[in-house]
Amino acid sequence: MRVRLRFFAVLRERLGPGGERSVAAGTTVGALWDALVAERPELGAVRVRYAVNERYVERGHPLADRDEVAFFPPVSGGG
Amino acid sequence: MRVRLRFFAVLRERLGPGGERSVAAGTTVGALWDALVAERPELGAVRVRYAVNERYVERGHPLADRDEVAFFPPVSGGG
Amino acid sequence: MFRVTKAPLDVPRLLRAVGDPRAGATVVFLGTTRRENAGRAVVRLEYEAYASMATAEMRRLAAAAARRWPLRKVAIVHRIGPVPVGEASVAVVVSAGHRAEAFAACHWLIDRVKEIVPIWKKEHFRGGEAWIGLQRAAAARRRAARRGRR
Amino acid sequence: MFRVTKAPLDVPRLLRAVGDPRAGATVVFLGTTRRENAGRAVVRLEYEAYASMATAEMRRLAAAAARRWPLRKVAIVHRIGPVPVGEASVAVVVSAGHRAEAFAACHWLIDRVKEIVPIWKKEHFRGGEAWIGLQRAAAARRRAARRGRR
Repeated sequence: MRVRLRFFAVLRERLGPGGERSVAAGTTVGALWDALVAERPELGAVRVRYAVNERYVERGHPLADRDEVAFFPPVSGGG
Repeated sequence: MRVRLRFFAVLRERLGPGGERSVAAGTTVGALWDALVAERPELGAVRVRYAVNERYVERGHPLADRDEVAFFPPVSGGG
Repeated sequence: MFRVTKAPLDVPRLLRAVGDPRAGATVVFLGTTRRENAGRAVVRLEYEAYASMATAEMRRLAAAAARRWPLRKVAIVHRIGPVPVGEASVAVVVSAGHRAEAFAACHWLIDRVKEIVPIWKKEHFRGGEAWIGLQRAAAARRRAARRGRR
Repeated sequence: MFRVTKAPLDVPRLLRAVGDPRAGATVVFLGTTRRENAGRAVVRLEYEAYASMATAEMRRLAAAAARRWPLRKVAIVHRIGPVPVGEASVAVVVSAGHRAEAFAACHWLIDRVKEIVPIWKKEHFRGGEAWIGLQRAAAARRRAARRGRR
């Protein structure tokens, strides 16, 4: 199945804005992040938060086909 | 000695904006109010607050020549 | 900025008045009379002030708030004369380094403004008019009397 | 009104957005970056948002606040892109029947906005630039490590 990746802030600077990616059925958002870190070990230092279809999820959240999966660091808006 | 009287809100409606008045030396603001109530007994129903020279004072505050003495009901500004 | 004014409240101007490069937080309170107050349909309001003492009390309150919290700037403005229902009659604006102080001071200030600043509201409603302070005092006396009877 | 925008925050427009004849109190919070932050002279700021999720989170927070307090209306707007030092980057505006609710909800909302809404600040200061969330997380880890060593 295919998901859409989105990266923000320091992750966008390092990985670009995102794109499409194939993942095995049943992959969790945490396993997908671990796969990304395996490709780019320097990402391991970033504390990451996960959102699927514009809602926060935990690492164990299973992905579905066509999900929009966002990875980003702790937020810092608000003035 | 002479003091300047000022009335506000319902007291202004009943007594007018104020004016000059002669009082005996040593008169307190409470005694002055009692004298006003003696002249206009219907004022006795109004809960009154006292200010002298733009500061709140208690009944026992002694008046001085040229003081500006204000009488008014509980405030109700603020929206 | 501490004043009573017949003009509608100008919030952008108030914000400029409390602007400060060391302020990270600005909190604004606006008080507006509701169309329905205590079951009466309010048609019009009129505020009267002891203007010179009102601005003096506003300054004293702002100084007291600045002793209690680390603030940058404070502005308090109250409308007088007729105020249409739905338009704000009072604004309290506080800037501070951080938001907790700005919120606490703004809330404290509007509570004190309502207790202390010599301004009176007359409500014109369908079927009559009433000075609000008197009423509140009378209601408080009635409540106290009821408590006394129990 | 819930949005991220490149335009300066328009407070009069936000006030119109929360206008309601049953509102007696309106509280506005404005957050501004100070010129000095953690000892650095801040020159410029830049905010980035996950815009669609940010507005969705703003709506969810407003709905949560409206369950918790009796509110009339809520507006939340955050600037993105470059923001000059001294201009507000975020506004939270709450109208309610009474002031205690308006203050409590506005304070709660800005706390939650800072924790939850996916927006990131990059500070450009003399001598460098830094994403602020990362730093806060790193500082928190360092503090935790120091506590661990004691």
